[in-house]
Amino acid sequence: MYYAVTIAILATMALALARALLGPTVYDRVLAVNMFGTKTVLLLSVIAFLYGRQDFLDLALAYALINFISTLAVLKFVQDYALRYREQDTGS
Amino acid sequence: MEFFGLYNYWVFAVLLMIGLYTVMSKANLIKKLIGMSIFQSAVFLLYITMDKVEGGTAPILKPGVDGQIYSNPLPQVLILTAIVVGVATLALGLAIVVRISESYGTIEEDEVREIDRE
Amino acid sequence: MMPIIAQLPILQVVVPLMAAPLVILLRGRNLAWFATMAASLFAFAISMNLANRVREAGPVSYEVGSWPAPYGIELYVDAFSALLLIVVSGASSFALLIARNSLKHEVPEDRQHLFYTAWLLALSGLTGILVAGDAFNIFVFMEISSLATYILIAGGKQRQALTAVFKYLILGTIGATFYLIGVGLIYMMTGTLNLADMAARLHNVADLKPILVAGGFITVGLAIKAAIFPLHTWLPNAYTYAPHAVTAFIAACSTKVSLYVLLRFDFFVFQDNLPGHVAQFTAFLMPLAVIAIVLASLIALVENDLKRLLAFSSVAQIGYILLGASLVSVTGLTAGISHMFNHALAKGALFFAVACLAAGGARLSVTGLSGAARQMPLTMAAFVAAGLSLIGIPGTAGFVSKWYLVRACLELGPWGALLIAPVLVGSLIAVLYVWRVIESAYFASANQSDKLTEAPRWMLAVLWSVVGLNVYFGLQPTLPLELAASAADTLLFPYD
Amino acid sequence: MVVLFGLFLLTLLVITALGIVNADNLFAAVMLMGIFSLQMAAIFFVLDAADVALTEAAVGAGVATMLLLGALALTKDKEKRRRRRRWPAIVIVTVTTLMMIYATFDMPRLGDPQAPVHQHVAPWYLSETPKVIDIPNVVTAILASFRGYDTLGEVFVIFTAGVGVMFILANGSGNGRRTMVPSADSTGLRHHLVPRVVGRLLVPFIVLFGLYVQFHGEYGPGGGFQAGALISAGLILYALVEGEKEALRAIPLSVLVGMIAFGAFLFGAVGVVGMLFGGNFLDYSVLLSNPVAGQHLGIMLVELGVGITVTGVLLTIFHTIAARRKDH
Amino acid sequence: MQIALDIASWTLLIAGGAFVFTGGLGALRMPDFYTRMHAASLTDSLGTILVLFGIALQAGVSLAALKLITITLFLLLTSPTAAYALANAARLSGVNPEHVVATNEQR
Repeated sequence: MYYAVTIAILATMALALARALLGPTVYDRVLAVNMFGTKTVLLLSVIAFLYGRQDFLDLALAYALINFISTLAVLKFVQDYALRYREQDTGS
Repeated sequence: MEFFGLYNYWVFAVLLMIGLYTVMSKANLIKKLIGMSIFQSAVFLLYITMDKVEGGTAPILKPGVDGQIYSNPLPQVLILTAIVVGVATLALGLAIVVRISESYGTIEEDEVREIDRE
Repeated sequence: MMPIIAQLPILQVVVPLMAAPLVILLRGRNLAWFATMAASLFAFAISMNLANRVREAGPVSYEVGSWPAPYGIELYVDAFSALLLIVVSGASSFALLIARNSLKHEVPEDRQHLFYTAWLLALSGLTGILVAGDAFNIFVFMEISSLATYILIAGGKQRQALTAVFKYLILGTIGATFYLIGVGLIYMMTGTLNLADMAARLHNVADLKPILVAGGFITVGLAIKAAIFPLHTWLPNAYTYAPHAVTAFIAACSTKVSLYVLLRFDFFVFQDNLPGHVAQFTAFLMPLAVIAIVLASLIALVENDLKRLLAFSSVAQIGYILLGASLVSVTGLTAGISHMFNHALAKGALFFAVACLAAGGARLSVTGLSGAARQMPLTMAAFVAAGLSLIGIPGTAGFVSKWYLVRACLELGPWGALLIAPVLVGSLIAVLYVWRVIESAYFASANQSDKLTEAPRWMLAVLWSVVGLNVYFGLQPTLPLELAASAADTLLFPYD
Repeated sequence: MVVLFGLFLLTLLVITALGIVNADNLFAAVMLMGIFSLQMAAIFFVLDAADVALTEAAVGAGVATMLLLGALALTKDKEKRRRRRRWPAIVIVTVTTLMMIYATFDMPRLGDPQAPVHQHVAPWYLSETPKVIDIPNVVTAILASFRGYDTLGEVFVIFTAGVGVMFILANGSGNGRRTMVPSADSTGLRHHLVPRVVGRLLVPFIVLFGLYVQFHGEYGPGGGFQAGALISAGLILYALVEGEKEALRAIPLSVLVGMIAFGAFLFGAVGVVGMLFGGNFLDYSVLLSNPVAGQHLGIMLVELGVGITVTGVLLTIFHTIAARRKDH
Repeated sequence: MQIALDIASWTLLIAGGAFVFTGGLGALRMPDFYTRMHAASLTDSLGTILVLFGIALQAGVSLAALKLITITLFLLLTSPTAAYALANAARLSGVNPEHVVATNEQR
């Protein structure tokens, strides 16, 4: 059962990556990174159980923390940036 | 499995190439530093791939379990150090880029070079 | 309690290293300088002591943390490392003496304690590389010394220092990472990081591809760090725009330490194991060395900027060292290794002279120096004396190693005589570029606008004492030669 | 099966790296870099390197991203696209890669228990650690004791980076005596109510968790470096929601510099004390009458030193970059 | 009892996996930023809860379960916050639903 969930998570990671690559706005990329982060948390939890090393759930918690902080950092950056330039990112 | 046994090392080689290419061919200094980070990450992958043992688990000993195979802890220690070195280099590089940007008004290598030539 | 004497190899690193966090807390320029100076002199004393011990009793080994060798980290000091330890800690001490005055104008007062902290870190990083007997430990200390050197160079006043240091940072990191890849590949095939253990275990797997590739990566990576000819591109700008005292320090030792690692790896680890070991030297490094000697000297000949001129001369001198090593004979290695010492003396003195010229208000270019000798006779005289040592005039330190180099070439028989040609051509060009400076300073009409004053007495005293050392070691070359010969011997026959 | 997941992640990793190289927009490149690090961390976890995975996540995805963003804020975030001569780069790079791939064919396969790395030194660590150091986390044992000297070097590398960033960027406030002047837009996310409330709520828990990682490092994944990265991330969160000024009031720069120096000094001092007690440098066995207990004490102190220095350096770097004005 | 727990946890896991994947698909396929956010938040909240609870049921009453619940709580706090901040920042900086649709069509 874990395998099925893992595959779903991995597929979602690929989708999030596609969104991050496609853009088009800055916010899409931030969204994609955030989503990728939470999927990593899930992946880690599931694999910790798959490996039978439940003590490694600490890692998942740490990832969740880091993910949240970097999302906020990104937003602060974007906000400062938008205030400064009022430019629209047209993407790649 | 035999076929995939070297896949990690191929990815290592390709990542190394991508990083090196970025460093050499991009003019933007921050992009160069990003390329350098990828380049270093590739090496992390090389070392960490070595540590895996079939059927092993992370080298944090399980109390009271006999006969458990553990993966190799040594490359992990080395890479912990290397990651720190990587982020230290990145921080220093970024500080220099910020100063370059302030005194030249650009972070494109060729524009900087042109300003220097004048 | 273990005798303190047994702890010397680690103290060599730990003294400057532990001084760094203290210096960062010190306020004021003088205090930071004194602490740095004290640590550097302490390191110098330790290195002299170690050199004596090595001369008397052979290589010294030390187990950090008391863990036995392949499991813990081993420190290993032999004649080669002892000689370079003297070079590094000596260069640092003398350059610090100069720095006391010359940095006043270059680094803002409130940042000097950070600068001196970085200096100590660079010093301990370099000594750390030299005493290490463990491949990964070399990488760690290489990074300490490189990062600290970047900081020191970035202390230059002009903004070009920033671009120069960025280039150095990128290339230096690539070099170090290449080295790390090479070490990783060897580790993968042998399972050990200890150099001696590596050499012993490499024998069974030496014909496998990863080892060959590892040899390539390590050579190229360290060649970047050592500024071996086509990979020297970071060096000229870095030397030119760094603060003068820093230029003197790093020109005297930092590339040589990378060269040391390269030679140590090649001879200790690869020599007995790789089939094409000698061929690697004669077919690959020797042509590079010859090209470096001729081409870099020629560039120095047309360079107008004084520090740049000396920087290209350094690239050429690295060529001499490499040429000596690539002969793979005891005499050749003795020549190369003693040239590390002698070139450090000569180039150190020249850059000290540059610092004095700058302190006197001179413009640091060949044309800008016109007539400088009249206002700054003592400085310029020292420059000339150091220049003679760089060229290799008999009676100066530079002569000794070049003489050995020529002898080593002749040992090779008829075609070795061909190799003398670049050595002589290089020296001849050196005469020319030193002459250009002399001509401008002594014989060109003085720049009216330039009001030069003689450099402060303190700086002149330091400068002249180094020039004195150039002469002393030209007449009494026993110490460097003995160590170099012993180093060459251990390099060529490491496990006898 | 899990290894197959690893292969999939590796493929994603390559795609991400290509995306990074190709992105004109540096901000996009930085975002992709964050994803790259997360993937890397997940791969490390799959390959049994729990400690490394934790570090990579905290450092690569967290700290490195913030540093890159901070630098981007002070420079331009668009890369100019131009035609450059790419052939030399492509040739060198292709040759290197082919060389690497050529070398792989003699390498031991992934997970091969007969590989030399699993035969020589590593088994000794695994079998001796329970006897001579007696902590479950072998990685910590090697990191802090067997190869503690490398870790000392590592601490000084990060120390050097802190010194360097201060030296290069400090606007004459390098010694931390004068207070820094935060830029006008450094109020953070103060006017956003929700992040502010949640952020403030979380900071203590993050710091607590960091301390747990610090002191639990002997038993599970973690240790000084990871803890330092986590704690500084928590304090950076505080700076984000409350603004630079408030964060610097809570922990002034001079305290941070003190922390940097103290942590590095503590590590070295433990080693020197070992020497004074008659052992070699960094020999913890002599610290107490019972060698194993001495090892425990030494490892704990050393990890503490690492944690303090790393926290100090990362925060100093963050504040130094954040306090710099764009219009300098 | 054990079987009942297993079935429950499998159901949760499967459902969670399905939600995660659907959300991911939505985040890729939806036409503009706000709709994509909507889809993504589905994976972050519901998908995550289901998966983590599914695992927690397997873990039984243990430290691992406690940690899982902590992670869940934590994600429940942070994901909506991040989503809020993201949408807010996007809105403030002038990303309108229509606007993004327009740029998408231009591309």
